Amino acid sequence: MMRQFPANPDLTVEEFELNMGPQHPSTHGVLRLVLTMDGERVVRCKPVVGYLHRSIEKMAENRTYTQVIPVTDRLDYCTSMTSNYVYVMAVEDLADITVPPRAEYIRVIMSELNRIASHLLWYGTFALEVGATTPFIYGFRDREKVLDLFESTCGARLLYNYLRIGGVSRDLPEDFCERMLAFLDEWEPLIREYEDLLDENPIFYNRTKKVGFLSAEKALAYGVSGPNLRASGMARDVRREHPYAVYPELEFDVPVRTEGDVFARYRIRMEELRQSARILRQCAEKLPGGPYLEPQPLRMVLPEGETYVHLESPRGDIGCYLVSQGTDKPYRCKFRTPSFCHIAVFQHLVRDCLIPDIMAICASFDVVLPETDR
Amino acid sequence: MEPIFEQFVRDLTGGFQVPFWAPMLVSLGLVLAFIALNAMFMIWLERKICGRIQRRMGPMLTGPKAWARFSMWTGGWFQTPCDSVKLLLKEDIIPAQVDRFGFMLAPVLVFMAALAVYVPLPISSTSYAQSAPIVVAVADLDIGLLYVVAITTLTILAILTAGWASNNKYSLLGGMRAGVQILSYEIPMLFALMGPMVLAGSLSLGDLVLVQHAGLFGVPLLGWFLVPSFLGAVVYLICAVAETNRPPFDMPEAEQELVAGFSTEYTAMRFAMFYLAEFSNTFVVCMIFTAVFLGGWTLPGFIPPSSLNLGFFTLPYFDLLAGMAIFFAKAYAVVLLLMWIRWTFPRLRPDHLMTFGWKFLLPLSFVNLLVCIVLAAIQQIYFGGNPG
Amino acid sequence: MIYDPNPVAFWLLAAMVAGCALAVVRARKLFHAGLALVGTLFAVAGLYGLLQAWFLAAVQVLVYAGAIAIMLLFAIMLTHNMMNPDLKSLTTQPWTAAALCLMLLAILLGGTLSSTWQTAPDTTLSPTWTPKCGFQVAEAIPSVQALGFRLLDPFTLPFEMVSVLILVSLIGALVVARRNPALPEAPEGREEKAP
Amino acid sequence: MSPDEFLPILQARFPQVEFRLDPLNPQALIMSASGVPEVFGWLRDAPEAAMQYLEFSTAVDSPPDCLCVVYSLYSYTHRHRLALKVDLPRHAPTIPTLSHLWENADWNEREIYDLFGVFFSGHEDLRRLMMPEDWEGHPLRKDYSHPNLTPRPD
Repeated sequence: MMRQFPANPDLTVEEFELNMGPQHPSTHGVLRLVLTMDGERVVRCKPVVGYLHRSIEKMAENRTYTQVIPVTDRLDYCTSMTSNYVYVMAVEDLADITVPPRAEYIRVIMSELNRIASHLLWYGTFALEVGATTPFIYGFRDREKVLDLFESTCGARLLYNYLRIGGVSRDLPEDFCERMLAFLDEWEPLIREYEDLLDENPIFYNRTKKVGFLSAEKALAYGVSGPNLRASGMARDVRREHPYAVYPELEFDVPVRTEGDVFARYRIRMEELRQSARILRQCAEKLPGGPYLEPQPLRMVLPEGETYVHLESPRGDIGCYLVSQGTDKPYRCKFRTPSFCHIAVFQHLVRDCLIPDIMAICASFDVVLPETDR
Repeated sequence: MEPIFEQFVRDLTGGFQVPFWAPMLVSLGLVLAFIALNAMFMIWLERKICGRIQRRMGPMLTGPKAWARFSMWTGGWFQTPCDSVKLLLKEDIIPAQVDRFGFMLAPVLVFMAALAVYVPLPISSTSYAQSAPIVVAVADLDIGLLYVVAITTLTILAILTAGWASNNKYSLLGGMRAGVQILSYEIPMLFALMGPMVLAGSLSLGDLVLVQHAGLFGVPLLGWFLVPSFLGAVVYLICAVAETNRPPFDMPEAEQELVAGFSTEYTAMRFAMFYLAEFSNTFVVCMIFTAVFLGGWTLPGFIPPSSLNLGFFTLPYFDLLAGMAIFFAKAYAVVLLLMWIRWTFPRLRPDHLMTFGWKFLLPLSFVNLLVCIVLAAIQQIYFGGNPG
Repeated sequence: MIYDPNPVAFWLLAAMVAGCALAVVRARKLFHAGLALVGTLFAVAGLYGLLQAWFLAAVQVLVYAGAIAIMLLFAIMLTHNMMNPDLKSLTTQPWTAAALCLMLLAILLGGTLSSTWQTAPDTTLSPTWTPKCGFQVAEAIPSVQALGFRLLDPFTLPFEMVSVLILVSLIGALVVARRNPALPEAPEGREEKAP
Repeated sequence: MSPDEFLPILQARFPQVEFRLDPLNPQALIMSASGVPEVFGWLRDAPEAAMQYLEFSTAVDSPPDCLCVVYSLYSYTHRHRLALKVDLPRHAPTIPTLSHLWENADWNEREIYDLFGVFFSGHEDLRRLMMPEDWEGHPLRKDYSHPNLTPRPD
């Protein structure tokens, strides 16, 4: 395709198409970006998704309500806990089940720990995308410690299948809170270390500041949520707006920045790490005794009806739209996933950027492809 | 090389006159062996240093188990030899749609450049049976520095060819980036090296070292051009990292952006040649830095005897060996610095790289040149003669 | 001392010069022709080196085989249809070209054969230079020093005039290449303005 | 505002469109297809509704003759949610697109088209999103069958 320079009509440049992905080191899985390039400058970008489509929604229609839980693990392998959570919350909402307070606290502990694990993974890969190798190892090293906590709780390190309808599958191990607090004491000062690796570096500033600017209006129109929306100046957090579980009893701040660029998205997540630690400390203090599960029949039958619940996952606003027709299987189970919206934003954001900017922008949105494709 | 070699053979055989091609062949063999072994060691070292920076061990498993038990620094010694064997044994793939001539030429060219650049590098000197010290180099060229800079341009050519011939958009982008990057950084680099050239009044690397040993204003350590030409040293080091495509200037092969840049389509031995050349060039850069800014094989106020009497045995060529030890110690110190930079910095963006090179480094190198000219003039007027 | 270049090396380099030059003309792909040109220039640098004209050799590599050849390759990469092997050679007047080439050859041969060649190096122009290290340098013509003294002693004025000329042409090129401010600028909004 | 508060306002404003409460979903209103996209435009822009955010849109297939498209709207200003359901004939489901109102609708509608076969008139780029381009059929329909698809044993 030929394009003319407005300043010099005699000069034309030839654009070419560059297929970035589905196999590319930094598209985070199997995202494909069809880029129309003018040299190193992006003229147009079309994201292509669907390479990881496993028809989770179709699978859910053929399983009993309990059997769907392990499938939701596979929605987002970085934060299985919150994917579990949103599904069981939907079922509990339809069946009108009250969860014991201890289970509520355990769920919050798990989702906050998972937020830490997910943000640490994000921190590592994001730094890798802007070319810094060392933060990657730092992020993964500390994520391991969170995974150790998960392993001692539910036996799994990645796909937990821990939450149950009416509670959680098993109680916390006896010394869990001590170990978690020990981890937090050791780890919280390290957040400063993560920031030191990137923050003071002029190369990093140049790579991230004023790159990938997303205005609040565009963010809303594209359905962006979570840290990415908060980086664009909207103080929106489901934990605050529609508090679920025990969040109303907990004190925490919702970090907001107005720049809307890659750097803001990075800073927001760093702040969220601190807030998660704060929430976890309160939970450890307030954790009540009592049962951890309100047992439900194995093949439970839900009354006819439909519901939509959502909660704040590390990536943003994850929702579950559940339709029941009075049988033991969901009639329709739709997951509204944040990454789905975030990938669509790329086509808007990477226009007129350079190739390295694409990497920084893609990484800053923290997309997870299985969640997009479902 | 030639005089030392001839002298050495004469001593050993009692007056045998070597044919004219023998020193060339011997030096070629030595340089080739050095490149291969040194690259292996550097790759291992890089992994260990990187591991240390990232709070992990690096390779620990290959090689005798007992070594790994002894210390972190002895574990995994066999990792790079194993990797080399793996690369040698891998299938050599030439994709169907590439331009075969260019595709096959590029790794040879890049390796040729990496090999040729060793010619004027002085690693030591000896005064064995001579009154004046003989510089040990393949050939201490009169125009050593200029030669080095000239040969590096060949690398651009090779990378450009590789990128273009691979018939892959990522490769082409990588090749183009490399071409632009190396071409632009060559200019501040040359200007940064001009400071020492002016101070020494010579382009020969051997001369540069000897002048540094003599000292500036009569003060020995001041003579290390790192001091009078500090800006030049900084600019040179930055440009050198950029020229060797090492992070944070590894735009041409930026893995996260261009998959593997110009070497995307290369496999097995052809890829190994790029890899080897890259590490070899890195070391060459450090050697040049040592020779030009760090006083080469000399230490201030230290003149090793030409032979060392150990009582039971007289070690000949001691000054040569001591010089080499000093030289490589310094060069490896610079290597460590480069590794430190590599593993802690994010990558630049190509346009920032250009801005940085043209708008910051180039003026800085001019300032450095000016300072050096003033210093050289002072030396000439008040301390008699050219510093050299 | 009269330097005697090694004949084997000379013939090898000469063959490379001729072969690569032939390849420049005969290569089907433009890119290959460009590469062959680099080969020619490089071999010529080798010939200079063989004659101990190190400075000239290095400058040949730096300027011709390096900078100019790479500019040339960049330009070739921008040409359309560069990979098409079916492209016809653009030579439409082969006989005229041959005649011109023969004339050039005759002139060169005439010049070469009729000239009296200075065989001893002229070292009188570098009176202060004393070789310090190694025999290699001592035996060779100190080409850099000689060149430097020539440029800054008898030929200072022409040297400075040439540099002024190059500077002027550089500025001229910038002026010519600058965008006309009367025309609208290309849209360059890298970032969106926040509403 | 809740759906039963929205109902009279919408009915007054769009008399030609049919609205009713959904007995199954307390957050939802059922409306007729003739109201798309005007109702949505009003919901987005009217200050009392201010639904800046299209949370998701999806479909529910209920054979034999109904296919329901569901839109979930959310207002950050008023913190209220409204789901709108539009019943379409299952054999030829066509509905105007909302992609000019919310960029988000673009991909959501492509997904619905892909998995349910709902045709969004006016959509600029209605291609399959999840399934391969040459896929036949719409997998999330209840009567979809594929040779590789076997019922899960109980």
